[in-house]
Amino acid sequence: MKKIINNPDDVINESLAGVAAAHADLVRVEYDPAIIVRVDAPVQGKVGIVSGGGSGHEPMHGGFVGMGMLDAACPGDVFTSPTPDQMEAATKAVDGGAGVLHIVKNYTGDVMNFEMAAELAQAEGTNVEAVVIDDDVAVQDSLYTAGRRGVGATVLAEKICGAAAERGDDLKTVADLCRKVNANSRSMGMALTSCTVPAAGEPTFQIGEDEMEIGIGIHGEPGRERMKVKSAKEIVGMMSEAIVSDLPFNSGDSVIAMVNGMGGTPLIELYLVYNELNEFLKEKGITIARNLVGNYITSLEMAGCSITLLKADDELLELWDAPVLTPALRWGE
Amino acid sequence: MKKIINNPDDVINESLAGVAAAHADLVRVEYDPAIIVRVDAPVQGKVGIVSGGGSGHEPMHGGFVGMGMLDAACPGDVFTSPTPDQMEAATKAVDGGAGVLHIVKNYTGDVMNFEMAAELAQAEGTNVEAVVIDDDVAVQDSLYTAGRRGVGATVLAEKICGAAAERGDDLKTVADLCRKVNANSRSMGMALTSCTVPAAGEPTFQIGEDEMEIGIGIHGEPGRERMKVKSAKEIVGMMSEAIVSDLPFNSGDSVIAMVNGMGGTPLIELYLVYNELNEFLKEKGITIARNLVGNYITSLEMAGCSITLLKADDELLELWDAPVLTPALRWGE
Amino acid sequence: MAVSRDNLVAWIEALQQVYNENKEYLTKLDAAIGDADHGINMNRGFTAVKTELESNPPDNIASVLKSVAMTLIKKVGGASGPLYGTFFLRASTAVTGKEELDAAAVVSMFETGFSGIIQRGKAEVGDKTMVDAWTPALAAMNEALDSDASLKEVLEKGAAAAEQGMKDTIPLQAKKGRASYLGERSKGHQDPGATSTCLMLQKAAELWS
Amino acid sequence: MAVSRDNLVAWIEALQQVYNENKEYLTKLDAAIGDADHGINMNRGFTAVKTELESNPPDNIASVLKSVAMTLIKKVGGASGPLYGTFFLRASTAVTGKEELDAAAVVSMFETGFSGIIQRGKAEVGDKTMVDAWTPALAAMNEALDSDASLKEVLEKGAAAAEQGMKDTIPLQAKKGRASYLGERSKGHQDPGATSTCLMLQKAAELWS
Ligand SMILES: Nc1ncnc2c1ncn2[C@@H]1O[C@H](COP(=O)(O)OP(=O)(O)O)[C@@H](O)[C@H]1O
Ligand SMILES: Nc1ncnc2c1ncn2[C@@H]1O[C@H](COP(=O)(O)OP(=O)(O)O)[C@@H](O)[C@H]1O
Ligand SMILES: [Mg+2]
Ligand SMILES: [Mg+2]
Ligand SMILES: [Mg+2]
Ligand SMILES: [Mg+2]
Repeated sequence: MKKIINNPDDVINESLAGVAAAHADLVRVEYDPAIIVRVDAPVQGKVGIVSGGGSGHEPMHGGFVGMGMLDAACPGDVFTSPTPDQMEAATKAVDGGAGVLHIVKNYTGDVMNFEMAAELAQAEGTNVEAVVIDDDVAVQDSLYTAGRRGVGATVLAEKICGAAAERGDDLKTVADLCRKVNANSRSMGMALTSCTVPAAGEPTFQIGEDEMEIGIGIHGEPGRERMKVKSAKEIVGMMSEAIVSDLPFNSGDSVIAMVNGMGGTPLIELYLVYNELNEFLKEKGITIARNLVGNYITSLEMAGCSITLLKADDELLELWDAPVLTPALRWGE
Repeated sequence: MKKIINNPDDVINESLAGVAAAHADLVRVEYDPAIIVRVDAPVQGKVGIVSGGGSGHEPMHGGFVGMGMLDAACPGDVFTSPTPDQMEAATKAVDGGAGVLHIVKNYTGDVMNFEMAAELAQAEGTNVEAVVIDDDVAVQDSLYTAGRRGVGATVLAEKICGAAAERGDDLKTVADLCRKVNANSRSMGMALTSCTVPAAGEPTFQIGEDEMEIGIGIHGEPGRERMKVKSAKEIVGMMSEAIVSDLPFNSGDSVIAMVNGMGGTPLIELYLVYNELNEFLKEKGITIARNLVGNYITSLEMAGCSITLLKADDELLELWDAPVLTPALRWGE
Repeated sequence: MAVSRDNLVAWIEALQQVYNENKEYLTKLDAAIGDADHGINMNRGFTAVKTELESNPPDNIASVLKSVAMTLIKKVGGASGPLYGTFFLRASTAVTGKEELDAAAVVSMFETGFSGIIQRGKAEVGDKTMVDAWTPALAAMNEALDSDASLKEVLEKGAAAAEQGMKDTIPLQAKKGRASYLGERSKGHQDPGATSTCLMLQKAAELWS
Repeated sequence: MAVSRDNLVAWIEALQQVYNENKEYLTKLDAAIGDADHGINMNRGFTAVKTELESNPPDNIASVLKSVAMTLIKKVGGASGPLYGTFFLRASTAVTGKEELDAAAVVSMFETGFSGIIQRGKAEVGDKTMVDAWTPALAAMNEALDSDASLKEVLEKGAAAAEQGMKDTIPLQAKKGRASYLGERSKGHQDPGATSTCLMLQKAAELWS
């Protein structure tokens, strides 16, 4: 294992200390339990938005805490859902009297821990709604299984719900918006290499020098299929076809598109992927209204990328364009 | 070689097409010769700022084209200086009558090609000044050699000179500022893994599973020393000590600090490095006034990081804080 | 024998060692069909449990179980944190006020704890989860109880059935938890959570005899 | 023999093949002490040169050299682009108006081109650059000219001296170019630019005889 770290057990706390030192103007960090909170939280009268999940997906979620996006993030251990006491502390810290939305990625652990936290917070009088994000088309959806995973749509939901909360929407409206974003989003990822969980010390999976994994999860979970590395055009074609046909996205649709790096893929490749995606969608008559290209929801140092599309309407675009001021995403004013 | 690309020969053009599609509001891209130009260039009466260099360092330089930073960037082949005709075209495209500053990283190729371009542009009546950036303390400086390499300070110089040009400073003032930034900046990098030039198809260097390279260049050039991987604290200590003692930076100094990822190192590690740097500087009585943590000047998918410090004064901080609106860096307004 | 508070604590402390020794093994199993952390999670959880029991020793059986539960809930995260946490929390409600547990009380403790796992995780037999170890184990233990077996015999039957259940997860396609994302590809691998459950029961059978 | 326009073009086109065949070799040399692109650069440059000569065939020696120069300047980049580009640009000024080049004219062409390399790159002998191949090669060619050797003999002496100069770069510590960043560690490796120069002269010796 090659990482620039000290003790594997200290990675998260020491990285959080770096976040605290680098972004003291935007966020404050608490360590026991670990949460990253918007510096001016709780904002009175505003719906608080809390998300969280395993660490190792930076900048998500901590990098999205700030004006116009999250009020707090709960960083779990690497690839492990945070614990209910973190979520409860975050919920309390951001409760400005208008209730708190939990944005939860659909993983058994995340869902169960957030459920326990919501029970605890509600018992103490905070109004909590939870929305579960499940946008990954690589996974077969079914009533009888854990369902699809939550991936890239989480970033879009956090941005859009953050903007809605900022303009004063109430909890139900913000939660409904979150459900709307989720219902209209689809994602798929792929990997060229594995990642290595610091505490595990070894790559999560082995993959040949000429192989790639299509449909990979953001925790290095194996995907749909292992195959020989294909061209960018073919890779984007496979992923986009799966995404577009699932919702489905139709000719005439306008979308917010995210081309996301898994952590170890350079920007030059992500823009090349964006170019292929743009061409692919053009052929289908789908227009990209807004885009994000970069590392937003990563898997440590994994090489690979994911694509997320959200069917956009005027309301979503207006919220997308609203100002945001966080360590990892900022525009507007 | 594992990359998400089509033909290795098309990587740069296809990636540029992605940039053009993703950021049409900020930049326009020309292909023959290849340049990335601010969408509203030339800005009449404003000093134009052009930089450029080999590709593979994204977001530098193309990601820094836009209001408050570069007017144009010239992307060369991967790790190969761009050619004079690119630089000449960029210079012409951004000449708003107040002259053009070339910000050149100190590599033999870059310097010679920019020299030829300046000769060409001046012959056609554009006033050009060139400033060569050479901030890498890993390399021994000497009158009899090619001198130090230009690395991280380039990003800081582009931001600060861009702000100065935006507020209306004349060419000499902007160029002097660039020299001031360069004179007060020092950097050093390290790598855990090699990068692979797409056209070469193989890693530039071999490095053992337990080794790192200290003082690496941004083109995978070997560094000062190969050694066993050390802890983050030791790595940051070695790099920072070399940086701080070179200028030197003294107790009481205020700095702009950049912790930069080489492309394959996840953000969680970069923040951990920033934490170590902050601790190191605190002990020396040096204060970080501003910071950047992320991938700004990369070496394709290389795992590793670099540290850049710039001794700051009120003027530099004011220019640093001035608004910037580019694909890769944005704040203010 | 009957299980005292100290026997219970000895078991829990032994589990810390069990999960420490099996950290790599459980993590490897999880790498194949999950996210390569189950061993790390269990080890982190039980290390914290042991520290907490040492610094704040609870004085009776129910409070020991409750302390274990709260620590697991706080320190583990993931799927196994709430599942094992809820298990111990529920288990404690089955033994409130008891100073010693005979064979029937031990089985009832496990059974009540297990009902928490079901309620929290909503998995069924055959979903390729820890439920596939618990279900046959509880059936075997109840059967042994019915034929008046000793605590040792009851636990050994339970551990053996858990082991069988654990092995039987290999051909299954996962329906719950992270492994379910793999669909068909989850077949051919042993479920990590069923394995950690089996280790838990084996240790009880070894110590409480 | 004397070198005609067509002989010149044949040499340039042959160089395209030379650099194509030696692309990996030159790039490997550059990987050791540079940035692993010298072979790629030379191959890209001379491929473009060949295409340009084919689509816009210049009609005399000087304009052939100028066309090569402009293409290299535009297509190569890096250090070798301006260096070889300037070399051909200057070389063309030495042969303006000539229809054929005898031995003396060929050496004068190389010598004038070389002065451009010196002016552009400011390297000295011993700095571990292409200058270390050109300098002994020009000395050997001039010496051969003085003793009235044939063009073939002149070029063979030049190529041999370039090869020796190229090998002699191995122990040197680089003072110019990317390799200079390595300091002591640049010792023990052959300079890629000296190698591409040697290949250029070897091909001339082979063809112009
Ligand atoms: N819904 C569920 N019900 C019961 N057990 C489950 C459920 N989901 C997952 N598990 C168990 O949890 C184990 C994985 O635990 P762990 O790796 O610690 O958590 P995570 O999957 O969050 O990384 C699985 O092997 C499985 O036995
Ligand atoms: N100042 C200089 N003068 C002469 N030759 C030089 C100089 N700097 C570099 N070179 C030559 O250029 C070669 C490297 O060329 P190349 O790899 O194509 O460019 P780059 O170093 O920009 O990647 C070196 O091996 C050396 O022979
Ligand atoms: Mg996990
Ligand atoms: Mg180069
Ligand atoms: Mg797991
Ligand atoms: Mg080179």
